Amino acid sequence: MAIRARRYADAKAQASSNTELLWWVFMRVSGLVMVFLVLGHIYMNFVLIDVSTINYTYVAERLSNTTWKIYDWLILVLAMLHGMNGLRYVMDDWIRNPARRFATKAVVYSLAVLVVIVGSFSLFNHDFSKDLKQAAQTQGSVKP
Amino acid sequence: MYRGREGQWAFFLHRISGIALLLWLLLHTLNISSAMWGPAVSNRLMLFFHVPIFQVGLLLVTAAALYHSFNGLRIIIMDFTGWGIKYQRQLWYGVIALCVLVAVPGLILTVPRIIHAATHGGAQ
Amino acid sequence: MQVTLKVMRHDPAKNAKPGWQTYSVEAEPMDRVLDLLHKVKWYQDSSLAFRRSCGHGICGSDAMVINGVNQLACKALVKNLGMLIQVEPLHGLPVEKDLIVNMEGFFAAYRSVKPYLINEEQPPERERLQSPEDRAVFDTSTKCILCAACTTSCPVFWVNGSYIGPAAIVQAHRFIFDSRDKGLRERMQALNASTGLWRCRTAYNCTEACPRGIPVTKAIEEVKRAMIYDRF
Amino acid sequence: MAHEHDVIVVGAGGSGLTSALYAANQGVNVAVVSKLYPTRSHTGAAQGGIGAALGNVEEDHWEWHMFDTIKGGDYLTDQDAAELFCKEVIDAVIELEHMGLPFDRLPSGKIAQRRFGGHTKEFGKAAVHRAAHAADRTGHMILQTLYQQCVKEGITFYNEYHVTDLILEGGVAQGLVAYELASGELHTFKAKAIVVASGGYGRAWKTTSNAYTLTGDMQAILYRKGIPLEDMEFYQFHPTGLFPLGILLTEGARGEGGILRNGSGERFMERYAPTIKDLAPRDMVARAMYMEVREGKGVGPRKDYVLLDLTHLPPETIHNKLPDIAEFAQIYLGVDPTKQPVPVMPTAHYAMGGIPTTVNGEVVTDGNNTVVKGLYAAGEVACVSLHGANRLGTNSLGDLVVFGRRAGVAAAKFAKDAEFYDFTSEVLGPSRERIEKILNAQGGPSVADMRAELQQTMQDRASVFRVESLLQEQTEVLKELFDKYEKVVVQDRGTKYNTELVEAIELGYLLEVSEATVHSCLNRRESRGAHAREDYPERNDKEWLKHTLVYKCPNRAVKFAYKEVVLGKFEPKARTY
Ligand SMILES: Cc1cc2nc3c(=O)[nH]c(=O)nc-3n(C[C@H](O)[C@H](O)[C@H](O)COP(=O)(O)OP(=O)(O)OC[C@H]3O[C@@H](n4cnc5c(N)ncnc54)[C@H](O)[C@@H]3O)c2cc1C
Ligand code: HEM
Ligand code: SF4
Ligand code: F3S
Ligand code: FES
Repeated sequence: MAIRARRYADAKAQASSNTELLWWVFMRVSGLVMVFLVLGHIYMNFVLIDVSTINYTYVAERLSNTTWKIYDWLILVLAMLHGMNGLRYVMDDWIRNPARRFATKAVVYSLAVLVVIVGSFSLFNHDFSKDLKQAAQTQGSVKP
Repeated sequence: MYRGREGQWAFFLHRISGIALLLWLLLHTLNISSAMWGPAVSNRLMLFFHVPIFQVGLLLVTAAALYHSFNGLRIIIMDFTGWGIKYQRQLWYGVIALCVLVAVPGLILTVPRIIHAATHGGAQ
Repeated sequence: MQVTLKVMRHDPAKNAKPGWQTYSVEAEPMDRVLDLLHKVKWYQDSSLAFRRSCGHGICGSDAMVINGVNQLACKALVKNLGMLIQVEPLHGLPVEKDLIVNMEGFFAAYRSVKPYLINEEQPPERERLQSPEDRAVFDTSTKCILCAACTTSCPVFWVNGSYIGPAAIVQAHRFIFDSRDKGLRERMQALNASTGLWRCRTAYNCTEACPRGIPVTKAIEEVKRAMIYDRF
Repeated sequence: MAHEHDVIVVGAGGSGLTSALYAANQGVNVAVVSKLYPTRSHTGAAQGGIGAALGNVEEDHWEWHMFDTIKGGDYLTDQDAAELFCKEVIDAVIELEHMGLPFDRLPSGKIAQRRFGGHTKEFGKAAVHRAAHAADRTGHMILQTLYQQCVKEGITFYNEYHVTDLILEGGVAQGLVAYELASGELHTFKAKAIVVASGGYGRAWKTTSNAYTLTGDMQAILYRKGIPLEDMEFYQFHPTGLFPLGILLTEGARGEGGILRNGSGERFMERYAPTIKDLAPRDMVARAMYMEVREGKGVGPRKDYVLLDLTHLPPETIHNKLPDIAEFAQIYLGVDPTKQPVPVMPTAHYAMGGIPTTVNGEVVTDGNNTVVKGLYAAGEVACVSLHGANRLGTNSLGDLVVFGRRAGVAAAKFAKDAEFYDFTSEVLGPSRERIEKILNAQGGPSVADMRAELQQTMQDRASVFRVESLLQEQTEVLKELFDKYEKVVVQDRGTKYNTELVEAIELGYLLEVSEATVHSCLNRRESRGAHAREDYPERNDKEWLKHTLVYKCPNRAVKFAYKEVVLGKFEPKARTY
């Protein structure tokens, strides 16, 4: 076949946006912030206490505290955005069939939105202090 | 198989650890959020996740988190400094060393706990 | 001495599946892999197909995977490779026959970055002036011979053939950092696309593979920075 | 498949790309047909520089350059071509800079220049800084820059199409036939004008700086069609080929101060060219090296090479100005030129001769400059004759852009007033027959064996020094090889990338150009420039100040005609340096 060396005439529509650049920067910024959040999270829940002792009470208590609410929500959102964009890279790379890629992305992104919603609800729309009281009444004390 | 060097393996590990973290993040969020449905549901789920195999998995995910964070920092350094690129190999070995450095005390701390939990049928 | 040369062969006309074929070749330590391929082609099995032209690493025809890494066959010496030498076609590009791969996609990516000086101003009567320091900034990227060793060593490119690839980015670097060029914004179109330079995961295989010693990853990172600083 | 373009350029080296670019600028439809991807062309191997009297480092004038070119060419240079060249190459270099070529720079920001063999000031007084360069990859940068401009202009490329025939009816070029490597298909190309720019034929010799693909294709194709080849006896052997591979180490190495030494460490060029010593023209240096070796003053166990000494240069000079050749020595010989001298011997390098053309690139068929309509040639394949009996270093790259441009512009202008000729796919016949004959042959000699024999015998009998008896023998060898070639066989009978078939076809071309060369060598009974006859050691202006035209005749015979040398400003004088 003859090759026509043309001016990059069909510069695709996508080309003129900075989306990719911004995501790239976001990956660094969010990563930087998360280093502290995630390592802190690990430290608190893995080193300070024995993970296998974590149970409802521990969680509920933690989730009643506004500071932790914000801390955890930040991790959730940043990690979700960061991880999902990372996964988008991976899916672009690994799933070469456009139809299949589209379908996978649709499922994955829906799942991600769902998880963020559930997570956010549990953090902000649920009054754990009430639960805790209830639990204390019905079960007596909640063993650590 | 292509005989890539440090950079290639750094990338493969970064990607795999990233995916692992994401997977764990999904499970973890759902797990923790289950508290919304009260202690019964929540504790059952958490107990389920406390079986030893998940505990070992959790160790791996933690290792992944360590590697991904440290290597993430390496990537950021390379992206914004000239020396980061020049010493990328050394930096990677630094990342591995840091991971080991943090992981060893971590393991010393957590492995006995896991064994204890496994042999005593859970923490409760 | 006698070396064993294993070549990944693929004859599209005969059998669909590529497979290894082994030859025993008389060789000197200072022989190039290209010499071995020629010995096979000329005296053992003349159907073996590969590209070559200059024979001394300047035309970029004969990049291939030699003992697991991308090299030019005319620059890879037997003494550095041992008694068993394995040769495969470049990864990530469609194999046409034996060691010959289809280069069209590679050159299309090259063209997409507008690899030519962009400066609409009327040039002066004599040469444009450029200080030796300004000239030095992009010196290494002018060495590129478009051999594709870098692009086809990139793990991202193997799985995602629409990635523009390091070679094209090196070409962009060659112009973006030329003090005479004014085309950064125009080149951004291709570089900024979802198949563009942000796909690079700093795997460094490209840098290791470049037979011209171009610090490819460094060039890529410099282009990334140039684009970010242009935007922020 | 059939294609049509106003102007078709054969070859995508420096000359072909320049022609294409300037033809396209004239507003005609241009295509380039090349058996290699453009950036694989051998122009990319040129190292040292492009000579132009820019005067950036020191005073310089185009007249001085012209004098050097003519004297370097041992007065066989056509002086009209030389004058025009030395003036236009200045603009050409500036234009390359405007296209973006990254020349090395002086602290003032101007293009840097270095000294080069045979380039002098004030008509031979001392070496002059004339070669504009981009490290030691000037050709690479020229090739890349020109290709970049072609990409910008959107010129059509047919890559990996091997031209097998040129359609020439009644003294008019009408089109081409080409074999597509990827598919094994033959294609016809109709053109109003054709520019031939397919490069040299160094592969006729065993030790050569030339690419495996430089096999004299278009010289041979036109020669077979009855078009003469001019000055084929003048083939340049470059003094500093890496021994024993033949890979070139640029003359720029000596331009930067490198010195040739024999077995006893003596700087022997002082004896042969007292004024400019190691920077004497190539023919003289190559002969001097051979003489040293012959007299037993060589180096090595067999005393069969000499040394290029760069060890006294500052290592930074070597690393900054000669990085590639330092690498060649390191890789291919394991020699670090900053510490050890490098083994070198002459290597087959450049064809001064080729398809005869006017200064506008029009191909001519006789001594009266009768033009073939619509056919142009430029670059190493052509003979304008700018280089005369010996080309000066850096004048070839200049030749590519100056005469490439002239040919391109002339072809485009011609095409504007011309019509396409009508021909059918019948023209494929001869090419198809040739290919099928090779593919169907049984039990004959192999391509590799025949080529090895050709290269060895050419090396032994028709290289730096020539003598009647050996040349005569070589004509017989060639006759035998032609006979054998009739039966040459290939193992690969496939259609996709049948590189063995291509090698077989190329071998046929090599035989033709070797024939033209050897007969021309035999015919010229004098020594001039690169043509050194041991039996006729003197230059003989009375009888031989003329260009040779060699024609192919039936039954493996040749005939000769001659063309006047265009004289002018500079009278032929004895050539000493
Ligand atoms: C190692 C080396 C170093 C040199 N250094 C210098 C230097 O420093 N200064 C200087 O002035 N000169 C130098 N020269 C000489 C100069 O580089 C060459 O003479 C010049 O590059 C030739 O250019 P070209 O365009 O004529 O042909 P090339 O660049 O050889 O291109 C030939 C083109 O023709 C095509 N072609 C050939 N046959 C066919 C066919 N049958 N069908 C289709 N296409 C075909 C090829 O694909 C190729 O694209 C050097 C030469 C060599 C070998
Ligand atoms: C803890 C701090 C973290 C840092 C410093 C960090 C850093 C980075 C960086 C810099 C990248 C971009 C890689 C590149 O462009 O080459 C990246 C990619 C990625 N990250 Fe993180 N990250 C962190 C946490 C996480 C978490 C918590 C997740 C999971 C939810 C995650 C998932 C991913 C994924 C999937 C990728 C894509 C990998 C790829 O494309 O190869 N990261 N990370
Ligand atoms: S950057 Fe290096 S490896 Fe890549 S194409 Fe250019 S020369 Fe080849
Ligand atoms: S190997 Fe690929 S990921 Fe980037 S650093 Fe090189 S292009
Ligand atoms: S043959 Fe030219 S690069 Fe190897």
